[in-house]
Amino acid sequence: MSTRAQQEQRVTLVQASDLAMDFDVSAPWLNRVLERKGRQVLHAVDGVSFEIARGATLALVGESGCGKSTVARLLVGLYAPTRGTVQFDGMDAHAAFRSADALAFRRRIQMIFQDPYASLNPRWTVEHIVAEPLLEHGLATGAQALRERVAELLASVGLSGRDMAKYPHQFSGGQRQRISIARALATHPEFLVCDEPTSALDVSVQAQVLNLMKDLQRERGLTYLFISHNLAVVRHMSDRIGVMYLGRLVELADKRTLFAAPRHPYTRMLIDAIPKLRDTGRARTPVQGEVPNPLSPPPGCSFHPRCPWANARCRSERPQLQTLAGVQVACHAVEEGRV
Amino acid sequence: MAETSSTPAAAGVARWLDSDLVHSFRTSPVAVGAALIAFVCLFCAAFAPWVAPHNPFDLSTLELSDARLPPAWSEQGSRKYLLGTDDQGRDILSAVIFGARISLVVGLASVALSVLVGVTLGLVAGFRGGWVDAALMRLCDVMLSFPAILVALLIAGVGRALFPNANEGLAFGVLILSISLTGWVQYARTVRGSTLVERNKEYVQAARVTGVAPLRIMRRHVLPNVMGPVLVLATIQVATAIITEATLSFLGVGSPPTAPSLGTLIRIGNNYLFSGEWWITVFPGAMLVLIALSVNLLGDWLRDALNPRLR
Amino acid sequence: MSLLQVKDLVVEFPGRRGTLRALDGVSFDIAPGEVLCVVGESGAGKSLTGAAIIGLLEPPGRIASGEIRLEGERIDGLPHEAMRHIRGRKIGAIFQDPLTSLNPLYTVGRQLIETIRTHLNVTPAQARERAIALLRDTGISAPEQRIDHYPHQFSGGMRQRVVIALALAAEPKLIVADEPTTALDVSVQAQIIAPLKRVCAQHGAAVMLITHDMGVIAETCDRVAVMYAGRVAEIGPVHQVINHPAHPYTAGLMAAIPDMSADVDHLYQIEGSMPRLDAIPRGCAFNPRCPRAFERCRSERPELLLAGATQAACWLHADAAEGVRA
Amino acid sequence: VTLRVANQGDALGMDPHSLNESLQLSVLGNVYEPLVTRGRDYKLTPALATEWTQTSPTTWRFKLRKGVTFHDGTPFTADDVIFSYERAKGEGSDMKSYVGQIKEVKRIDDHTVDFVLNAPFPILPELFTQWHMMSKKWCETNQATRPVDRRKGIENAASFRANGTGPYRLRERQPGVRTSFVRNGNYWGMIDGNVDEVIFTPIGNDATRVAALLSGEVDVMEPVPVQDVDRVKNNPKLKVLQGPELRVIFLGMDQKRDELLFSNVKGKNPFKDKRVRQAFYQAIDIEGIKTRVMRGAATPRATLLAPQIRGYAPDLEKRLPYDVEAAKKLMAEAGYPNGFEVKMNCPNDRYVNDSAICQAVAANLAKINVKINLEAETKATYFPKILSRNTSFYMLGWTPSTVDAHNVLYPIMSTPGEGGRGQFNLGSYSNARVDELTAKVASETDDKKRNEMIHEALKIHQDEIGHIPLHQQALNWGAKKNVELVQWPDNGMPWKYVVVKP
Amino acid sequence: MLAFILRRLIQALIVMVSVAFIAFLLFQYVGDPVVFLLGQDATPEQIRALRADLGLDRPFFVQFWHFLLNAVQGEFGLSLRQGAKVSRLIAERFPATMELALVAATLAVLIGIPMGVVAALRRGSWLAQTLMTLSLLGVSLPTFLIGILLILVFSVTLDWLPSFGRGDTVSLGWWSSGLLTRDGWAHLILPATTLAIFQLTLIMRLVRAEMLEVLRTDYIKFARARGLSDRAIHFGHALKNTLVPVLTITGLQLGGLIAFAIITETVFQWPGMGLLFIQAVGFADIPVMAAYLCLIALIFVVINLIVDLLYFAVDPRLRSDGGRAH
Ligand SMILES: Nc1ncnc2c1ncn2[C@@H]1O[C@H](COP(=O)(O)OP(=O)(O)OP(=O)(O)O)[C@@H](O)[C@H]1O
Ligand SMILES: Nc1ncnc2c1ncn2[C@@H]1O[C@H](COP(=O)(O)OP(=O)(O)OP(=O)(O)O)[C@@H](O)[C@H]1O
Ligand SMILES: [Mg+2]
Ligand SMILES: [Mg+2]
Ligand code: NI
Repeated sequence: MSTRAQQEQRVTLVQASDLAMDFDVSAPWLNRVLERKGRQVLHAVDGVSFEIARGATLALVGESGCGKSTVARLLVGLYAPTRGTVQFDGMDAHAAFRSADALAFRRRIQMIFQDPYASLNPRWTVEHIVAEPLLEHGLATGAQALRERVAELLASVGLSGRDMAKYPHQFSGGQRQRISIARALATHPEFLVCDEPTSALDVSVQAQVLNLMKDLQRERGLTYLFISHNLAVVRHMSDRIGVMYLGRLVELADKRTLFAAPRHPYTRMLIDAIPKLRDTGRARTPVQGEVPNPLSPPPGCSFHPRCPWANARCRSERPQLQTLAGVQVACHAVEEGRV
Repeated sequence: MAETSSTPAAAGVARWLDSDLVHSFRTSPVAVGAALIAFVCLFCAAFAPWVAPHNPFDLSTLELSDARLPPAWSEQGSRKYLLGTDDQGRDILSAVIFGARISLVVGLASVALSVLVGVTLGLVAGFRGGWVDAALMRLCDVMLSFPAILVALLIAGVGRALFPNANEGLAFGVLILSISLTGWVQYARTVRGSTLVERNKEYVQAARVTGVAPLRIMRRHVLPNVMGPVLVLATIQVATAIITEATLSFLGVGSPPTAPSLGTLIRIGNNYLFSGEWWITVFPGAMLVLIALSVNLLGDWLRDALNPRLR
Repeated sequence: MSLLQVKDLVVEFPGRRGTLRALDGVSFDIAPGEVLCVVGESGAGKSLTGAAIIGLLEPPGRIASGEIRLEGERIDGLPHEAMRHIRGRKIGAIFQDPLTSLNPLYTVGRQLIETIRTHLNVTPAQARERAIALLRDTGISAPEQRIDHYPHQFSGGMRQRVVIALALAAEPKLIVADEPTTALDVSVQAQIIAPLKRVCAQHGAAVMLITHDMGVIAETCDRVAVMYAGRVAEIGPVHQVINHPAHPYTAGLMAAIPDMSADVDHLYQIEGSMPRLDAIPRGCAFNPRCPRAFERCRSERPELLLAGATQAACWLHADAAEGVRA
Repeated sequence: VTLRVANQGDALGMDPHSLNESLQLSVLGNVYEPLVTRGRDYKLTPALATEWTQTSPTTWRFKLRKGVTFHDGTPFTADDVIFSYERAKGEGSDMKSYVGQIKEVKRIDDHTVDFVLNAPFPILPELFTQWHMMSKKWCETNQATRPVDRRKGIENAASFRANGTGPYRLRERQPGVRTSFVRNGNYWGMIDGNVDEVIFTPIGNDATRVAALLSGEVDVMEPVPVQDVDRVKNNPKLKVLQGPELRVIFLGMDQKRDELLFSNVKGKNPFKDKRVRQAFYQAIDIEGIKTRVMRGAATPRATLLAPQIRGYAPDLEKRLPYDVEAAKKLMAEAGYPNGFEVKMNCPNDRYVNDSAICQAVAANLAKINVKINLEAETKATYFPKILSRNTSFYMLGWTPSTVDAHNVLYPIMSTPGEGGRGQFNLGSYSNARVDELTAKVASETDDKKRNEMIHEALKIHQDEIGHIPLHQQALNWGAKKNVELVQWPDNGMPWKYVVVKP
Repeated sequence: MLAFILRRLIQALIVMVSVAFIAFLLFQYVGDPVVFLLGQDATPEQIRALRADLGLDRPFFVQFWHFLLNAVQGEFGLSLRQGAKVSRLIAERFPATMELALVAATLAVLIGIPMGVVAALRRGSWLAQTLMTLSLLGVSLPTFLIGILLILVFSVTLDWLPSFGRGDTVSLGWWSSGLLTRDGWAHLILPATTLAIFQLTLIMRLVRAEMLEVLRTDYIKFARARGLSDRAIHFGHALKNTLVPVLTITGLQLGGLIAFAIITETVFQWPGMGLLFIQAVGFADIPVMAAYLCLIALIFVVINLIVDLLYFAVDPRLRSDGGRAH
């Protein structure tokens, strides 16, 4: 481990403790009374704790619907958590979002959204889209300066300044994603939440974007929460990786450790499912079984219906995230040494 | 880009002239035609005293003996009155021009007001949700049950009770208010529906993360994306408002009979359809159709032009 | 004989400020039962190629020249009705987003049966049988019940499988799949690609698979086409292209893939970006970014040239291919 | 033979005592009958009473017709008269003014009654023409002894059904839609006409009503809008019956307040100056209004009385001439050489072309520099407003329901005061002598003296220009050529005289 | 579902009470019924007595309270003008208005939707442009003028159709229907057309706008890619998806039709509620106005309820448990 990382790991920028987000998806009051149903709550995120050091990257991986985006939204203040707190630079982030100088605070945290098309206003030209944060935070004065800055930002993500007058629908998927990255970078944030920023990009552009992000991290000490399905990308980008399953963290480890020795059965399945580039034509093992319904998660360890090592305890008792041999993992089997 | 133009203003104009909107306008004959008609209507209405051959609102110039003359080209017609006269001896041509003035003001103002109120409330209801939404929607239900006629009577009654010495200005205020009071509901509902969809889209969330204030998000992001149906309704509503104005004037709420609006002219002329004095209603009617057509065609064009995906 | 032949395909967007040439002389062919993957920079024209083949270019886009042949018959410029019979029957399509590809108001069964009955002369009962079989083939459990469910009752991965079933409904000879797994996570991705491949093999259908995911390419394709700026830069057997790329752009692409087994601080990246379609440089479109460009690259446009087992549009192989034009 | 009649409005109820409104009384006059009625020529004729004599200044004896039965078969007797009196006088009745002079009704025998009055009242038989007889027994069995009971919100059978003695009986009633009547086979008298069935339909919209006549869907309709008279006349199958109506249209001015409510003249009331009133009068082009606005369907008048009214004074029928110059001079003399501004209130759906008349007046007055702010509105809001005297200058039309001059002198020309005096004198014109004469006219039994007093009062009012009379409007009925009708000046349509020729 | 309906009914109640409240609050300004109730010879004492009789001298909230108490028992009092029970008057008029509005709505929907579809599919064509422009005539001419013109042409000049009233009706219990007789239909044609013209334009334009949106969605593109027939795509897939927003507006408009009917009913002397109402306004007949307004409020709420239930029928996504029900 490099000394730089060591130094920085001591300064925690973002700390989530026992973060939880419930969505009330219950039927309206009268229906519940008449149909004798209780409230229905979807625990999209259920007690997630982690910290990210300044200048470091935490990656979140996991199946679709496991709550990654929800964590991201909690961090940028789009949702107010049902439970738990987010500390940003020592401050309670959600208090700060509501405080008087929320704007100044917002500027420090930005997000790149999952869907490159939906996250761009279809009626705005790219120039407007990218200029909005600049204007909002007063980062550029004068029309000329603004246009130059926008052009600069576009260039930094590999787009031409001459594309400014076009509308989002006139770009390819990858180009759109770059526009949304340009927008996120406009305010020089310290912490960037990236929700699958490269899923729609081809590898060369992906490389550009990832390199860009890394460069920014190096130059400005940017901190990332990085969400991706692509484990190769995750491995390249992150320092630490959290694996989520049905709203909970099941494993949180240093990336090398995680890839070298995945502990949790789900992590193992995930890594097995990665397509191998160099041996073409070989079918990989897909993850078995269907994702359980998040509204009625299985009792005990929520992974047990798909887990080959599940036993009676797994079916009844919910495992807690514990540090086992330097890795945080929530699994009875690992704890008992069965795997 | 900068080197082609000398001053920033000229550059601005040049860029504007080169913009897609202007271009699509220039290439659409329908839009140009409609704009031309609209312009002529607006011009005539705005400069009515100079354009019209007579001043039909100046009672002292009316001659009862000239009442109900047919258009100039028919046998009994008089050169003095190109399109004939009505039952009071008003020159129809001038009356149409002056009447259009009133109708345009009332029509445009009431639609503008109801769009303003309706869109705002709809946006707020859709964006805030919860009890604000529920309350506003119930308010809509309540408002829907009141026909414009009744609302006008009520408002006029209240207005008169509060300001017994009211002048015409108030009368117009009452008109505009009562037409928009029943008109805004449609906009509110439509906008609310679309807003519910739009507010969950990621571009809105992106703006929130950027720190854009909710009001600004509503205005700059959500609004343009929900305006499509609003434009359809609004352009149609201009004509309806003009007609409603006529009905209300009849009830004694709006413009006095000595200063008839287009709608009033049509309504009065309507009484003379059977007796053969068709010109009293046909010319104002044609004017109204012309105004409605041009507004609607412009609206159609604008809606399509403002939607970048249709270009 | 090849199943699909695309020759010198040119697609243009007439616009206010001149015509935009989005595809410029794309040629390739696909053999029956073959899986051809298409990769390339985003905006290179992959989706357009697919759209042109199924005849669904969105106006004002149009095929300006070139030909597309299916089983030897020209299908570009076919009248609307004739093309409709080819779509679905001969060529199936799968789009990127499983959420929006299905009509939310109809059950998947209805959509399947409708498609089957449009193209095949069967009774409703037979069509339903077939629909159930298709769902089962694509790996949906309990298809008898699932067939009467609405799209929103399925998970993303299952929905994408339904889309595959729909594309296969009338046993087309060719399937054009435009980024069918981009919206899905790795574990589900595997659940999609495997049945797609299996079912195509069973039905003997060829596949044109557009994707960014090199892993998928590696495990699925027979041949790969690499596109750049509206042209095919390289085309050849998957092994060859991945391991011994002949075109410098392909080489860059391969190098840019993050490696699972090695730690690098910086990924390899091709400097610069793809030129805008209205400002493609003279000669080889890639020349401003190419580390190995020389004089000829800047003046003369290369055609596809034989380069070992693959063909590449690069003057580097001019000598090797001397006169042997593909 | 079926007669299809269309009218602007509908009879609001079938109860003859519930509403003193001309259309309702006109329709019900075919079903119910009063003691005294009017004949073809609008002269008084016996109806349910065969003769009447004044036995003392305050007592009248009426002999009732024998052998008359109600539609339900019960015979008509003195008890029914007494009952009808009680009913018309009692709570919920709108006919109190017709029986208000009566102190007591005495039953002499089955077919004779005495009416004892509070004071001498010479025109009692005239009042009786609008007071219809109802059956005591029927009302009692149908719980209709009161016209309406609004407080309890209970419906009254008599508003939907009818049981009179008249030539037609009610068959079916759909309020506001159609009401049909059939000939009474047991009618006591002669039915001159040949109509067996009458279908009465209200059609509110003028154009629709005309269209219904033009397309032959109705046989008779009224009123024909004046602008459509020619069109109907020109139709070979149709004709227009025109006749004078009792109503006179006039303008009133606020002559009481020291400052007008709605004017730019402050600190004084220009209408208190007779010169101003005369200037207004002379500035109005009454002929122009007659020919252009009314298309000839009006007769200009110089007093507020129509010639058909008892007490009419033909020698006062001379209007001040229309003379703009004179009017201007008068204005200058009065101190308004540049005119002034005043608001005029006007209904727009009450009288024939009311709003158009007001506009013409406004245009006329503009020539003497008076700027009129015309406020024309629907009757629903117009009447409450002017009746509360919130007006400076207004239009009104008046039909004396008793067809007697007193009914004009008392509500319109007298100083507003107790009871109904001056109730419709909305500008509060006031002259002590007129008040005095009006009081005397009420009880004077000598016709000649009475007429002289009326004449004097009218003259004073005319000289002082208490109101500005305009014209008497005309009745316009449209009918098929083959229908012969009797048209009463109070707009009554007695169906028993209607003959439909094949 | 039951709960949903119940909730709506509670809301309806609140709405109706507020409507009545506002109405009462303002009625004192619309005119004075007493003036019309008494003849011109009535004395001021009589007027005062009647005023007290009617309770008009009491403070408005006392009046309102009495109204509410009665309304709860289904009693709206006596019409001041007609002396008849308001509930009966309205019940007599209700069928006429409903039949008129329903026929007009059906007409507007049956003609408006296909015209909207055509205008969308042929966007920019001559036919579409003409349709769009012609339809504007319908909204720019006042209803009363259209009505009179129709009468002038079809009744007076051509003598084809009757000009006023409802014609023969058949009683079905308390409902009197004109739809079962030839004469009834003949009387219905002109007013229904007059009433429908405005709605037709609106529906047509809405359908066009929505259709244009839907035609660009992925599932339409996918349906095309499956080679479905144009009919199936346009009317099966696209139209059904435009239905949801169109339903909302059409529903609202149906309520609007009933309100709009006031003018049409006046012109054609159609014995419906609108005519009753406008007469009531002319005489300041407060009980009738109050009852009418409450009924209109109820109708709007019921229509909204039906529209929402139709949503459930049309859009399966709303049916799912725990989904975003209302
Ligand atoms: N606003 C909401 N209301 C109700 N449920 C929600 C809401 N947002 C998310 N959810 C639910 O919360 C769970 C987690 O969703 P989330 O979007 O965080 O998943 P994800 O891990 O980002 O998935 P993906 O990889 O598909 O983006 C899902 O089951 C989702 O259905
Ligand atoms: N309607 C259009 N008008 C103008 N240009 C268009 C239009 N649609 C696509 N293009 C252009 O055509 C080019 C090819 O687009 P295409 O969608 O085929 O790219 P792609 O290779 O599929 O990219 P991605 O991998 O990002 O999906 C792009 O540069 C795009 O800007
Ligand atoms: Mg997500
Ligand atoms: Mg693509
Ligand atoms: Ni290190």
